[in-house]
Amino acid sequence: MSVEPGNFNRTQYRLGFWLLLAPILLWLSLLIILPHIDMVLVSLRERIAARQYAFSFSNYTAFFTEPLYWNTFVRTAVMSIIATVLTLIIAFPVSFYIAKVLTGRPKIALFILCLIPFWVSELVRTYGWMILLRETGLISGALQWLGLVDQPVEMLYNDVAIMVGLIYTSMLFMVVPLVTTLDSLDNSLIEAGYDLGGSSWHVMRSIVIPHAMPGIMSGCIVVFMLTLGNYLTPTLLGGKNSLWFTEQIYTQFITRFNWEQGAAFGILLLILSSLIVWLGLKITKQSFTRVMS
Amino acid sequence: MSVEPGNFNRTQYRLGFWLLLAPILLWLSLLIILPHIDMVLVSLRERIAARQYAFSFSNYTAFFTEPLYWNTFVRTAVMSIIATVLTLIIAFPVSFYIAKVLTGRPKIALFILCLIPFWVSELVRTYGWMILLRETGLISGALQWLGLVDQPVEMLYNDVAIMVGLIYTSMLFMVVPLVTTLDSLDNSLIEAGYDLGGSSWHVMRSIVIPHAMPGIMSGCIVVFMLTLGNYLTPTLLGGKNSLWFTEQIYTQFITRFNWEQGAAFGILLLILSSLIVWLGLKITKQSFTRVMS
Amino acid sequence: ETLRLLTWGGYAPQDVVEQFEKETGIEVKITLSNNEDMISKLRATRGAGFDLAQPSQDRIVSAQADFDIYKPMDLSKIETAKIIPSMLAATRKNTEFEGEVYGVPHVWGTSGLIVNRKAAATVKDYTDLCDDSLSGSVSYRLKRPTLIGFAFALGEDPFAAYGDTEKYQAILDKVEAKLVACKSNVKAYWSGGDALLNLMRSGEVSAAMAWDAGGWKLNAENPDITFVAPKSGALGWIDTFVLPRKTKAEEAAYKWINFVMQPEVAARITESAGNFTAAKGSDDFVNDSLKAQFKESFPQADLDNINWYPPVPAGLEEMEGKVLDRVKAAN
Amino acid sequence: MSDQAFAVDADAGVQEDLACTLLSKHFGEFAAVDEVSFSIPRGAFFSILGPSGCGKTTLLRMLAGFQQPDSGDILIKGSSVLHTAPNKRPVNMVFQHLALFPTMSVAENIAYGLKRKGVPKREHAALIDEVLAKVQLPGYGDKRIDQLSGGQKQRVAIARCLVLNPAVLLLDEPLGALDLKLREQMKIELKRLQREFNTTFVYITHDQSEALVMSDQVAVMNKGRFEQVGTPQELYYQPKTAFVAGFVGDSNQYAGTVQAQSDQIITIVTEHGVRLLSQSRQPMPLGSPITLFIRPEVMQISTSRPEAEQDNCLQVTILRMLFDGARSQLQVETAEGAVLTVALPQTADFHALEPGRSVYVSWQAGQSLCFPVSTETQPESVQ
Amino acid sequence: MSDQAFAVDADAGVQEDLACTLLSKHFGEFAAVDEVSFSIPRGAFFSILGPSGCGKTTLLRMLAGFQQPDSGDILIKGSSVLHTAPNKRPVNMVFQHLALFPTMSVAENIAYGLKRKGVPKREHAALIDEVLAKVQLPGYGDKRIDQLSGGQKQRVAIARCLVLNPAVLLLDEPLGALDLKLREQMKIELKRLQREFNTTFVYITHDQSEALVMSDQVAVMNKGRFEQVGTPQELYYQPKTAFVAGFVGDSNQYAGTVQAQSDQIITIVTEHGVRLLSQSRQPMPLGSPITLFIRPEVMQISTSRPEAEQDNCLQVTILRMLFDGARSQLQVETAEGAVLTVALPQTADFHALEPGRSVYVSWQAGQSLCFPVSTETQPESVQ
Ligand SMILES: Nc1ncnc2c1ncn2[C@@H]1O[C@H](COP(=O)(O)OP(=O)(O)OP(=O)(O)O)[C@@H](O)[C@H]1O
Ligand SMILES: Nc1ncnc2c1ncn2[C@@H]1O[C@H](COP(=O)(O)OP(=O)(O)OP(=O)(O)O)[C@@H](O)[C@H]1O
Ligand SMILES: NCCCCNCCCN
Ligand SMILES: [Mg+2]
Ligand SMILES: [Mg+2]
Repeated sequence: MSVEPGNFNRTQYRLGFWLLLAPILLWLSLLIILPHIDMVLVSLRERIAARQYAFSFSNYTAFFTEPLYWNTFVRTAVMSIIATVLTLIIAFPVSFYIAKVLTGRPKIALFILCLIPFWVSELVRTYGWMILLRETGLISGALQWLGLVDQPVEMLYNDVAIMVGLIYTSMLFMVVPLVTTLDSLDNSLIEAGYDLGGSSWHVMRSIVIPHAMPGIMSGCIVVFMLTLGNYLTPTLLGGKNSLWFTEQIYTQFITRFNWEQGAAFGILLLILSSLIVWLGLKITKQSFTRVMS
Repeated sequence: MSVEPGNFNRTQYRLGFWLLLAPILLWLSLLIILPHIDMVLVSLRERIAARQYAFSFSNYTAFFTEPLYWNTFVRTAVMSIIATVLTLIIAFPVSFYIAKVLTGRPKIALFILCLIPFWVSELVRTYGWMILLRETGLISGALQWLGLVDQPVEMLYNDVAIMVGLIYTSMLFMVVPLVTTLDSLDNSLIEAGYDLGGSSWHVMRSIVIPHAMPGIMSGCIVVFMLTLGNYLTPTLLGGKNSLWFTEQIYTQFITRFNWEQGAAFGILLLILSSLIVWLGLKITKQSFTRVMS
Repeated sequence: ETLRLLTWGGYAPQDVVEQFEKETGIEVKITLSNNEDMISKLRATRGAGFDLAQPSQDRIVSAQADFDIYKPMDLSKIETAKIIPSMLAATRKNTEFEGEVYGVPHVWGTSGLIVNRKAAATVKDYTDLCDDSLSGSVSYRLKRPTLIGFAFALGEDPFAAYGDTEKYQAILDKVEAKLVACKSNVKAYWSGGDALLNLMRSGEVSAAMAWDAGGWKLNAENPDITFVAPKSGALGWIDTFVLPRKTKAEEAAYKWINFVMQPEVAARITESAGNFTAAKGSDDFVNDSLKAQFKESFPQADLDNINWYPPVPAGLEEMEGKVLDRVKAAN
Repeated sequence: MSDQAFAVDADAGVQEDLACTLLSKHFGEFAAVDEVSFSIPRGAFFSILGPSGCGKTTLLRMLAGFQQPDSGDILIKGSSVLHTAPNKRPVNMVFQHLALFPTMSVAENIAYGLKRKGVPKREHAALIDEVLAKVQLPGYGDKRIDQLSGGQKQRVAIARCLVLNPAVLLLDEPLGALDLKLREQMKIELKRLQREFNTTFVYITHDQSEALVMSDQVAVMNKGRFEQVGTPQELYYQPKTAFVAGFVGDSNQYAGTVQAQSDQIITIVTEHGVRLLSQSRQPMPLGSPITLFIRPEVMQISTSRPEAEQDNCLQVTILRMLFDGARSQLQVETAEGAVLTVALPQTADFHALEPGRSVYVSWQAGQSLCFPVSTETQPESVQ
Repeated sequence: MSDQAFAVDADAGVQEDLACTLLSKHFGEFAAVDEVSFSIPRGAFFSILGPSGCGKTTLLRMLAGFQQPDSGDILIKGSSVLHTAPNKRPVNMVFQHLALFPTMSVAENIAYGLKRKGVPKREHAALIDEVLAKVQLPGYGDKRIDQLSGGQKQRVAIARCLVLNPAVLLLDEPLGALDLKLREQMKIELKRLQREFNTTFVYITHDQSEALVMSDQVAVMNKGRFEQVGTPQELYYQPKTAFVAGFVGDSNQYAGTVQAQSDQIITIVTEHGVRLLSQSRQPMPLGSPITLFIRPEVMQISTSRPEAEQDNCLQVTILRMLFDGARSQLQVETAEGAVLTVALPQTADFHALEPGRSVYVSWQAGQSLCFPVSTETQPESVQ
């Protein structure tokens, strides 16, 4: 490391460090900016004959005029929002428990439990669920054995299966920022809340949640973006086409080989999802830099 | 929240909290344990005739006797290890810079730069690269225009493309734990290192890196597991030569509808990757709970 | 009421769906797929999740034997008079399992070669794709049709060896060696029909093993490119209608079958899919250029030379799978 | 008698705001609080003084309800609160780091408790203004917490509790985080507030000076037990155990053995071999090991042998001066090598004392104390 | 004269280990350190005393090399180190939170600097044992850092620096994190170590007692400038500015105006209207506003009007006693309402003083100090 001794924590950025970092930063940003410039260019042309292309917005207008695409996007966005909210609702008590109730080994154990989904490849996990959820799977069998249903039930290829998969995949991304912010909440603030007469509910609402707000928002943003951009889980568990917007993009690129349309969809996904995040921040009156820092 | 006032941070777990958490914990663990039990069961049978299966280890022996599968796994593991090491090498200076050199806005800005890959769905990002790197893409065109090459070059469908994609996707998972541990390193320890006569290199080696070890290890574990279990990036960027173990699993499940073999591969992936992580921890003398907490 | 249809691209064009929905009030939800994917999806649920599927006739019996995912067809509910009798009979024979019939024919066509005559005039048979001059500009699928096609081109008759596993394995080994050697010629193993067409259009690929319809489609855009029936014979296939075992809209499924077998509807499907259907008299409604292209690609000799897929015995696919894996992994 | 002692006397026995009986709390095998009993009369300033880790915070948290005792009872205004949740107990707590809610303004911090108590909203403003005036922060209601200085935060934290009129206010080392000069001011300020609100304060600290200056009664705590409870003067002048003698105020400590005993006076030989006289409260067997405590301020320095008869008089050599203004001390050494620290009187005569000079230090036997070694001190009985 | 002052006199002018000239450091517009000049003779214990935020740490970090001055020069043993990296400067620093490397044992911590300095490995063990013996931690080499108590850590941090034989040892409030009783011990211990190693110490603190007890020379710092540099006694008895008078030691402070001046003695009327006499170092115009400082220990309490002639004698009412053992004080109030804090002598006579009683306090004009108000004090010139 070419850290200049002693000046490492000063805002006088030193040459050596920049020389080292510049290529990394360039790489980080070029690999995201260049493809997107390229995608914008590709998305703005229309094939008029073999190997002949003209500038056109038709790929974008197709999105708005073809109800299928638009509906798929809305459906994806709504499902993602629901998944995000449900993940938050499930992750909050878990995170509170990890950050504020447990100490020592149990704390680590529960935290690792939340890491476990990462241990197994998303693909393998999803197949595991397919085995589990299918009609002849364990759950269906258990339900029959318990007498709750009298014939096998199919739990695959529907929205509930997608939702379970998405929430499961997202848990960690919600738990980590929540645990981090909750950890930084001084226990004595919570105790003071009780001490001054607040009930558990009041303490949660007026002390814990306001403090955890940056964590809640950053967790929600990350989960929302990941869910919206997920491909494997909705495709494999959902089964049917055109249920998820990324699948539309995949179809355009791979099955249709319509790169122009696919690129337009990719750009639209980026713009629309950023818009939704921005709206979410506006509504909850949070600022992006505060949330992300 | 049914938090019992005041006892929230004591190890006396209260009934209310458990009642709330139990289903979540159950859900978290059942959704990972049940499918795996099911997968083990499926993987241990062999089709002897139509609709007839017998208990057998043949799906596991196939992995070891068929060099193809074994080689694919080794290749995947080696590539993942290389990707992990490269990610660490790139992420460490970035994280050090974020945690120890920058303050205020630039710090947040650089951190967000590392978050950007999350903003765009992995699928869309990968297509962006495909547009960029293919024979008729921007880079090939630019190289021709600059006269560096005289015919289109294909930069897709090789190991370098896979590696770039994997490292890019993994950056964040390395940067976050590194920044967290480096942030917790008291600046005065670094200053003391210099003060007692250490050069930048000595300070890095004997103070910064030992302190960051848990972060380095947890970052490496997460990146390794994610890379090994990735499906989209190696498949799309690798093209005809991708050859990733998850693709084998996918093929067994979908193209071959050989669930027995696919399940065995899934279980083997889990066992072998855990083994590699365990070995890595042994070699670097780290303990898992310390790394993960 | 909805009909969940698991089918191939082009087999359920938007206008046909709209007309059906208008006439019957049944909503149609389409999932695009291919043979392996259809079977996998249905296997995962033991035949639930969809109401009507369209695998090829050769992939029905083995899947049914192994996974019990289909439901027998009630031919009495189908207006069989609308279907070309010879195809109905062939499908009937090939999809019969334990005395029940599982499939009715819908679309038929062949697999062969699509060649850019300017860049790859030499390509006459599957094995010609491995010619050194075509390095990096060839494409085919990494699926069983490729194995079968290469086997024929190598002078074997894989269909005859279906019953003899050892013989079949020997053929496969030969094919494997050829495909591994051929790998450097391959630009990409294609998986979706449109993907291949774009590779041909952009010139990145100049010869490929593919379905006839795609070749004709390209031919309309670029006369240099066309479908060629290989010397060793094109591979003939028939895609069928089958009922998934847990279909929830059986009546709607029969309605759809009868609907698409109407000659003028079938003709519209031919337009969109590029292949002819088993509907009697639909040819009259098909435009002339497609007929001309068909004639050009299939002089009578080639038509007689077509190798029609017999049903795949259970277990062969596993052998084939290993070969395909090894080809993929080879360097 | 000081006024504090007087105040206690006046109220004593009339009514108790807080009483504990045989309160214990274990963490595993370890007894953090061990059968502590005490009672605090209404309106008293009661301090618990003890070294770090002796169990002060644990005791206070049991009073507040944040920790459940293993055994014993807590009575507030005569009734047990053992099964009352912390948000229902008529006690409030000022936390060591104050625990002001950073997302709320000063007024909102104070209003928090009022809302929870169900005080009608229209009364809030008046109550908040009143309490802010009392803590001498009028008009500070709209300030953000991070705009306040350390001492101001301190006062807001107290106002936030006192506005609720608690029966007892618990304070956990509230001055610990302040810097030296401010701590001195706040000591006096806290005492003033307690008098003004006439609320019972239970104050914990490890700083003996805080406990002595502010309290009516001080309990000295050690290893989970109360060693002694008494007025500051009692603790300083009549410590009952060696621990109290050593912990409250500065002392020279010497290990020694009893050589002779006559009446209340015993003769001690220290480990260095210095022979000293001391009073003793209890009879001590000859030869038994003891610890002797002599406060620096009881020793008198003179350049010549003092004329008046002194029980103890040593000729010593000056080692060094520890100059600290009014609190300067001299370190001196006897011929035997025992080092003594002696307070330096504020008379100009002594400013010229140089290291190496020989001087005399002398004190009366009654001004030193001694305690037997290694006898486990018994816990205080219920006061 | 104390021994410290003596040590300074002996070495003064012979050689300086450290000197700064017109050293400044700005953060934006704000001058954290403002043209500070000083020089420290070899082997001296030099303290920099000032309130929080006055720029002490910034100054020390410039000496260590962690911050680059905007202007001015730093000379160590006569040569400028302005362009020497911190790892090459012959100074070492003891950090406020010690900054011991937690991943290394005590011996490894000490060996770190030796290795970097290129001392051959075989000599390490002997050097480590020697320095550990000097800081009275023999045999502690193999302990882990978290096995040490606060005071032991302190000593390891010092040993780690001193083993390198630095020209100057810098210490940034090293006792700040320790608790009260330990801090008292460590004060004496630090002074002993400095004498033993005979190394120049630059010690910064905001605790005047620490600075006074340990130092040969103290610089009082305020708002980036040195207000006064001198021996502890000079600062305590002859402060040159109002800030020094107020910051060093306790004082009663009163605002007032000059009513008359004769010779060195001026007559002051305080804001409460009390008429007092004080000495004054500088001539003060009649009517000009001044601040008067009277230390609690110079005032004498008597129950009857003192017989000896006193320049100032007030009849006052006792408000309350601030009992703190040897450091007890009385708060008294004059008829005009001015409150004074008076040290309570350690004689039994005064133990019975009760609030409300009327007593007399008296002191000589020469025992109080006064400074003109609002005249910006000039920074010390180079010493
Ligand atoms: N939750 C706990 N689990 C285990 N031991 C504990 C717990 N809380 C406190 N202790 C132990 O109980 C003892 C008393 O702790 P307590 O916090 O009451 O001390 P204290 O007197 O307040 O000390 P300090 O002055 O340092 O605040 C300590 O030894 C501490 O380690
Ligand atoms: N890096 C910096 N950027 C901006 N201002 C700074 C910086 N470092 C210090 N300051 C400011 O300079 C002033 C002096 O700071 P310094 O840390 O030297 O004070 P100090 O005397 O050590 O105080 P303390 O006793 O609290 O440690 C403070 O007002 C502080 O806010
Ligand atoms: N092996 C059978 C291939 C069946 C192909 N169906 C092709 C449909 C193309 N649109
Ligand atoms: Mg405590
Ligand atoms: Mg400082």
